[in-house]
Amino acid sequence: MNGKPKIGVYVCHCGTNIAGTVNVEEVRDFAASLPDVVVARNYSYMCSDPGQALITEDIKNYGLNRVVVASCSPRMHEPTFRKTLESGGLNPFYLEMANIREQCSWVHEDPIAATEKAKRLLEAAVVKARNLEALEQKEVDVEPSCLIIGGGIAGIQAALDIADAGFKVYLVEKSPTIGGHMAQLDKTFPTLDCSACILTPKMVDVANHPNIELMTYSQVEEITGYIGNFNVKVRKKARFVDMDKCTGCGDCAEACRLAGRIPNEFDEGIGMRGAIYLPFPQAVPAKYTIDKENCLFLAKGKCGETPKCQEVCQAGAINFEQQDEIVEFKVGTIIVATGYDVFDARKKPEYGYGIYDNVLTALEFERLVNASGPTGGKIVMLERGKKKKKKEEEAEAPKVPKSITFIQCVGSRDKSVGNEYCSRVCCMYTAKLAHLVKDKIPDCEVTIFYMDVRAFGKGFEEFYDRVRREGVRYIRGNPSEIFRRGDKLVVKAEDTLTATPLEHETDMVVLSVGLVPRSDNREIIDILKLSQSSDLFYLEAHPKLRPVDTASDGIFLAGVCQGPKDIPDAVAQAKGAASAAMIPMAKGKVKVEAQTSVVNEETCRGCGFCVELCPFTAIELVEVNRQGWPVKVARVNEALCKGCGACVAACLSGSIQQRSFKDNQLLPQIKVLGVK
Amino acid sequence: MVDVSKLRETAREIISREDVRELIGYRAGTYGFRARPAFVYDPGEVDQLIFNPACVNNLATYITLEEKLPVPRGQEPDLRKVAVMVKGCDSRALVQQMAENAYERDRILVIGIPCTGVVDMDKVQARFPDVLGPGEISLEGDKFVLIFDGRREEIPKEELLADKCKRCRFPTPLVYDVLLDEEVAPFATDDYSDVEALESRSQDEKWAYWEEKFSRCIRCYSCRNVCPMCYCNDCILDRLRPQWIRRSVDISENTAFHIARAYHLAGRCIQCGECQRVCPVEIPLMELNRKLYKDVEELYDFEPGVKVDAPPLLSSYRPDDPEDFIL
Amino acid sequence: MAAKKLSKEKVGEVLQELSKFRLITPVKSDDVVLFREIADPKEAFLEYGNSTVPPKKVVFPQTETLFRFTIGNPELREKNVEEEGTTVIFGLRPCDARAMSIVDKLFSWDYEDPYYLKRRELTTLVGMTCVQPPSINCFCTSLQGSPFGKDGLDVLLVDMGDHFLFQPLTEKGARMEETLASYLEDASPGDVERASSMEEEAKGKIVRSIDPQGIAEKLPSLWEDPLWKRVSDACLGCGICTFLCPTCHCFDMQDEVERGEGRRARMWDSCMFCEYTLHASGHNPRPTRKERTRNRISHKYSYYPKRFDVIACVGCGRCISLCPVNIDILEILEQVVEA
Amino acid sequence: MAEATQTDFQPNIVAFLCNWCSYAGADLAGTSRTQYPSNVRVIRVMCSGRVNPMFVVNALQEGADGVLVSGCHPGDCHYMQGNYYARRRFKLMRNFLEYLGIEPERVRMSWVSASEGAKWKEVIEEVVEGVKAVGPMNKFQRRQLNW
Amino acid sequence: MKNPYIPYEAKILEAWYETPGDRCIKTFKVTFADDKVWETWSHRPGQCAMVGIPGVGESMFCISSSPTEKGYLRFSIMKVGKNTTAIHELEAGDTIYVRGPLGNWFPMDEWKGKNVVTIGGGIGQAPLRPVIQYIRDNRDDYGELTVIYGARTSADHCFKDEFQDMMACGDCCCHLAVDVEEENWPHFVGFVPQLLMEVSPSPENTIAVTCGPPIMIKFVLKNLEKLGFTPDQIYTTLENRMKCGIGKCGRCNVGHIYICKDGPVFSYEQIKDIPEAFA
Ligand SMILES: Cc1cc2nc3c(=O)[nH]c(=O)nc-3n(C[C@H](O)[C@H](O)[C@H](O)COP(=O)(O)OP(=O)(O)OC[C@H]3O[C@@H](n4cnc5c(N)ncnc54)[C@H](O)[C@@H]3O)c2cc1C
Ligand SMILES: Cc1cc2nc3c(=O)[nH]c(=O)nc-3n(C[C@H](O)[C@H](O)[C@H](O)COP(=O)(O)OP(=O)(O)OC[C@H]3O[C@@H](n4cnc5c(N)ncnc54)[C@H](O)[C@@H]3O)c2cc1C
Ligand code: SF4
Ligand code: SF4
Ligand code: SF4
Ligand code: SF4
Ligand code: SF4
Ligand code: SF4
Repeated sequence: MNGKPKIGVYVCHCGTNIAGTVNVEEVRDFAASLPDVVVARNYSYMCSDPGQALITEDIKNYGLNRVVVASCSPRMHEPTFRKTLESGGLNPFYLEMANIREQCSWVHEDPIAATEKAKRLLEAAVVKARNLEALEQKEVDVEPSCLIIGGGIAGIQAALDIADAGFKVYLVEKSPTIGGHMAQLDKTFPTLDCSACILTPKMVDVANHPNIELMTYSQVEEITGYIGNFNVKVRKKARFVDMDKCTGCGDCAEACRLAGRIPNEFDEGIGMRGAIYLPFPQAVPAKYTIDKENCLFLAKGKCGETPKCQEVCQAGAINFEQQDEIVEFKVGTIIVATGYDVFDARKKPEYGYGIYDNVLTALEFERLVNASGPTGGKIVMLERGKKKKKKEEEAEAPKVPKSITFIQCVGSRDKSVGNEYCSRVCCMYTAKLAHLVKDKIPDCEVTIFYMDVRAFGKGFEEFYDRVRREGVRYIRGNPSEIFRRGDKLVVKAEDTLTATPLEHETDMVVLSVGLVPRSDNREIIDILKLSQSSDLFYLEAHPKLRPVDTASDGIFLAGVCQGPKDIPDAVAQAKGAASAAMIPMAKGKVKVEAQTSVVNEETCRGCGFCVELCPFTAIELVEVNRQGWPVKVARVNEALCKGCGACVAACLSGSIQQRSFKDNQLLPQIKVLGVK
Repeated sequence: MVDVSKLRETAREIISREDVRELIGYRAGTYGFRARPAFVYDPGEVDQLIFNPACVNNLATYITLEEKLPVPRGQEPDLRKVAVMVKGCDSRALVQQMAENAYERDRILVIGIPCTGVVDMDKVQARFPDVLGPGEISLEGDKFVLIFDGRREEIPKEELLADKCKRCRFPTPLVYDVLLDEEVAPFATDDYSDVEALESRSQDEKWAYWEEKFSRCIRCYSCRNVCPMCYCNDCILDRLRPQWIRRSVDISENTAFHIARAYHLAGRCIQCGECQRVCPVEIPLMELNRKLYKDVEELYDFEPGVKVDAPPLLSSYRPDDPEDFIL
Repeated sequence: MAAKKLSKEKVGEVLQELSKFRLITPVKSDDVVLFREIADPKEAFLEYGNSTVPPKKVVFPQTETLFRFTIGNPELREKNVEEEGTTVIFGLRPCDARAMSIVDKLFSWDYEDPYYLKRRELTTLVGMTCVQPPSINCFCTSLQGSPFGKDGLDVLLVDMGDHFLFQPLTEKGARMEETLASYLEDASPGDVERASSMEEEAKGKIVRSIDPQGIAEKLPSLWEDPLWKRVSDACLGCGICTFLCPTCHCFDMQDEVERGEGRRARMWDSCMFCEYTLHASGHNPRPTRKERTRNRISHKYSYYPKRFDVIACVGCGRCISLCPVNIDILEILEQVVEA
Repeated sequence: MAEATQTDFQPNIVAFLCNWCSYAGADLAGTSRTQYPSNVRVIRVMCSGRVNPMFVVNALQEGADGVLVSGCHPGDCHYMQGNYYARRRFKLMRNFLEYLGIEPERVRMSWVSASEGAKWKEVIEEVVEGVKAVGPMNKFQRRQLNW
Repeated sequence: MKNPYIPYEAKILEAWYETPGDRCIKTFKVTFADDKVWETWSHRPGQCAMVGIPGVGESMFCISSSPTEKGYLRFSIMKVGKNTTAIHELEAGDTIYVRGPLGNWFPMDEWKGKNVVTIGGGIGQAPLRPVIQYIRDNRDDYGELTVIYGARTSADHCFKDEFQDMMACGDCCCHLAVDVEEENWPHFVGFVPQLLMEVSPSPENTIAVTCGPPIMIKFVLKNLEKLGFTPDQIYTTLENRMKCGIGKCGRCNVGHIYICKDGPVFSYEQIKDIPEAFA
């Protein structure tokens, strides 16, 4: 701006909130005495319409080019007064505020001290205002497409919503199929819908949706860019099966020399598969995948004379030459829906998981009760070690447990394993599983050890009641140990309601394991520079007001990756994330932070200290021509910069400056405030 | 000891190369026992080159000190390599400069000199103030041998050895293209006893100590100019808008200047000792640098100038960095 | 004015007497000798070679206020040098005194510099001869100077071993003699003679030299000579050689404001600094150390004598001894002569 | 230093607060009407990472008796890492100033979150007490005397 | 004698922008706060003054008004750095400080009876303006006056109105140029040295005065020589960083010449052999 700073100062009374303690007239007179202040006023409520009108009038009448408002916290009304400036025809960044309410009149009783402090704060605002600069709120175009990472229910729902709204979706799933954990469940609490019945149609929709490009068995490798313009690199891992040719008939899987010999991840290792497999019958896409770690041909180079699968595949879909494929595309927004892992029960050795065959995790039990699971939904006692069961020997019928005991809160609300939080689903899924047991083996004795039952959701309490009425026994107590006595398992605990120690004999123990962040979380953190909350789930931008946003614009969270939740919550959040992601896409443009950093390329020495440190990778070193010499200098990508200013303090030569917080704007403040 | 004929031969080969623009080494000084930087542009000039314990200057400075004249339109800048002779300590400056992207490795050609220690020229001068020279210094075993005016004097090594050498842990260059001699094993360690002694004094004593030193500073900025890490093309000390440090010379500005300079070298100073050596009013600048060096090492396990790909100290962090001082 | 005798034992008392003025003597700060105002005669350190920082800083302080002002008030308040009071510099070396007489010409040429000249007027210089050259790099004798030189001094104290020969040289010197009359004795005639033979002896101890004849005329013709790059390659562009030179007098002017009270001050500057000639446009007429070194030498040995008839160098040798990279003005001058 | 001056002495403390945590925390102290000493004057920055350690030196030179930098707790930085950088910078600066004879009580840093209005009060009280204990800063303030 | 470091307090009577942009030029018309100063004040075309603001600093500018313009001084100042930015913030009614007049001047008396050609570029017109004005105000004392001026674009032209006036009034010959083609520009397109050749003034009894960016000066000097001007017929002004303006602070020297004292006005004859003058 050319010409002289003309500052208008507005001291707000805030009723008596400020004026009750601070002598506002004195502050106003003081303001009027400061250099470059052309008008200083006080008023009962600056933020009111008439208050704002004072400012816009003065801008017109006095030709103000800077405005200082001494009132409440800028966190409160900075946006308000920015708009005021704008409506007065002034760049909104010519505003500076002095916080004389929250940080002055409300915290100091002594009117003299408070008035003195108000003056200093005001003076500091005025000297900063002198050097403020007009900033341009820039806009960037938004690519109308969205990347969704993770194809669990959250990812699926978000994908469908966005695709339905007409935007392109790239859904990247790490495993061979979408569906995530929900696909592993049998029924879902509290309504007892069959999980597959409600999920599989959605999975099919995803596969068939013209706007969705599904990439399973794929991983995001690199993402650069910024909201509206992310460049994504995805690795499609080789499946060694030609997706176009495979008809999903399954002949190969039956023929595989390893059929039934590899624990199926999807079945949590309870069921078995071959080296070529489909995780479960309803998998989407219904295409087989060769697991190259186990496949004899791929791992050892030899599988009989010729690989069996290749021999039997009539479609000729098997292709051992297949390579990973890298695809690149551009998206405007990103939704992360990578879900969770269940707590590793081995971390609580006292419960004997991994030692006793019939100590199961709830997820394993979900597979056991699941009609499409390895036992066809029959709840039977497990013999885990004996994997090489021959088909003929199946005659011997597996035993059915007569009593099943659930232990809740395994790995949740437990400081000793570092998880202080509640996993939110275990109480309910335990009740659900207890119900299923009762449903399938009515005379089975079902006992649940619990700390408290948290049945807070819609229909939860009713469901919990129903299960109790079905004869499920709830014992309040946290078991200390599980050991074997004969062919029984003994749960040692104390009934804390009656304060009696007890040893409870049972056939089978199901551990209601909690939800924990995925063990491979870091991959995505590194790629997207996401932050984690203290529970190590991905951190939302604000716990209440921006629960689906991340600190990075254009990147959103959905599902359990952000924190434990059940399916309805995951879906709700997915829909929220979808709509949040669609806003910039629908607008086609997005405003980027204006108070970004900017490099003086004349003085930058190209040391890259700022580059190294920027949490948002907003700075890069570029080569420029300085008087004929090629030199490296830093350059800020304004769309990426969030305006933290950390780079500014790192730059020795002061070559990078943050707009609105430049050294020449802060140093005068220090000067004023340093004075006694 | 470096064989001078080999040194010159190597230099001749290097400066004869098409892709080498200049070679920076040492030559005899104009009086006393001094040596000084030599700039060689063609093979005919190599015979002036020497190396001996009087070769104190850290020549790495000159790589970043170069003032680039505007290249006339239509002409190409001369981007040929610069060859530079470095001792162990000096080589760390190259490493640190490269860690800070000051230039690419292939822009320099490094002639490494495994170093057995250099003299503190002030101590030599104090003993032999009247020698016009040329005098020669060499190291024989644990004695410096000084030859001048037809005389020969032997002085025990530690009496003339530069302080920095008494603590040097990297006598052999960490980066080089040619090494002029056998590697030298580290012959010293650093216990920071000097820093600790000062640390343990009372606040007022410390301040009195530094006030006396800082009050002498004439703000010639030689300490900055000689520093191989101080290569900002627009140093904040010279900047007017904003003016971080005023040009006026008084205890306030002098102190602020000394804090700024030393702090700017936190995690960057490689302990070559040049700043203290050049200071005409003998301000113990290394005591400032060494305090920071020590803290950086103790708190962050960080040592500048040893790894080219090390992230800058103050542009990195560990979640568990010490925070005992935080309320 | 007749010479007197000042016995060395009496120096303490003399300093005591002089401390009614602003008394400045060499002092030792750690191992560095510099000139400071002293309160106690014991602080004086007279057994020194030469000071690191020349006494020019007394008459031409490194930072000095020109005038003061209050922000918002148009009045400018001129600094009154008179307030500093009568000053005595006791024990400076002849070369440094001579340097002041050289710099006087600059500050009184055309416009008179009121600050410098006033301070000069208020200052009495009591010099001390160099029996031993303070440094191997002294070459005052090449430039019309002498270890016993009188130029610029008001009083010369000739070091006779156990006593000084007190030689008042100017009116101020005579006044000094009056002030100190009670400590002075009559000098023996032999002393005066002995002094002149001592001078010859002292001159003989100076080992470095240059013949300045013709250099002033030759320098401009060597403008494009490759020698400038050669001699300046190693230069760091620091200000040591100029800040510590007793004849260097360049200054910068900057305004400073503290709590609404401001001053315009001047502070030493150096032609060896790259910003020295930098234009606001970014253009720099002396873009590299080559041009700056050429200017430093030319200024001292050609431009200054052209205008003021005297070389702006007294041969104190500081720039040689203190240059961190051994850039040696004598060597440069030799190359100029040879070129 | 005379005892009397120490008790009368009202130190002047310049504080740099990050917008998202500490400034919000200080606001919360206000909303909850928490009373605390008025000696602290706040400069708002977006992140504690913005605070140049030289600001401390500047503030002390200008006349501040103490400086406080406050940011989000580790892991809570709105910009993820800014407070970690600040922590390193100020640790070094504080140690360094102490080495020069500047009492460490004058250079403080705190983590105050948006919900810690009460902690903000405690921090202020502690900082003010600490600075009172070491007395007015008189080591390298810009002195007009020299002019 | 007055302390040469203490400036006079002055008031800005009027201030307006000559050109737009980052490096805009603003003209200030100032008068001394104390009328008595006018009694002792006299300056001549080409002389300069230090203009400044206490608390910021001062810088050298040529007085761009002719002594024939009474009651005020004019300065045309380009915004390039610390002082000039601060000065640009000032407006009519504000206080500013002026120290001068400093330096030497164009020998207007010697030039009496001669033709004068001024060749200026950009802000370089500032020292030429008093020459032109002086001649126009003493029109009968001089021969033909030819004004050649150019800048990058027409918007970058200083003193636009005055050129229009000159073109209309006919007491001189005014030639304007812009570097690159632009719409509705009726005058020359190209660089000033080219325009000079286009105009091709005769060296006969003529003085050429040139001022502008170094590169322009270089070519103008060449072209003037081509046109037959001898070095003593050519005048220019030199500019270097300076602080005191009175030959003490040292930095403005080119060779043994102090620009602030011996200049800024030089005949080409005086400086053609001083290599540093054109550095
Ligand atoms: C035993 C048990 C029973 C439960 N029962 C119920 C119930 O009855 N009712 C109910 O409402 N909730 C229940 N839940 C909770 C329910 O499982 C979750 O709420 C739901 O599955 C969350 O879905 P999601 O999409 O967030 O995560 P997930 O289902 O975990 O899906 C995440 C998907 O992302 C993929 N992925 C992960 N990382 C990457 C990557 N880097 N790149 C690409 N893809 C990646 C994974 O492969 C996976 O497909 C139960 C949970 C458990 C443990
Ligand atoms: C004889 C003479 C006449 C001039 N006439 C005019 C004129 O009429 N109009 C105009 O716009 N400019 C003129 N200039 C140039 C003007 O002096 C500089 O542009 C101005 O000093 C820049 O000051 P700054 O503080 O804005 O720049 P900064 O870069 O912040 O300068 C810092 C300091 O450097 C000095 N400085 C920097 N560049 C120059 C320079 N080119 N010349 C002199 N000192 C400099 C000043 O002392 C200034 O205080 C003239 C210069 C000289 C020597
Ligand atoms: S830290 Fe500063 S100097 Fe270094 S690259 Fe970044 S902007 Fe440039
Ligand atoms: S202000 Fe923060 S986000 Fe912006 S470039 Fe600097 S470090 Fe990165
Ligand atoms: S070299 Fe010494 S005197 Fe010069 S600026 Fe550095 S510390 Fe000060
Ligand atoms: S002191 Fe700092 S800004 Fe100056 S050159 Fe050194 S590192 Fe750069
Ligand atoms: S002292 Fe030496 S290095 Fe420093 S500027 Fe002078 S000549 Fe150059
Ligand atoms: S130029 Fe060197 S020798 Fe001459 S007076 Fe200056 S410092 Fe002394």
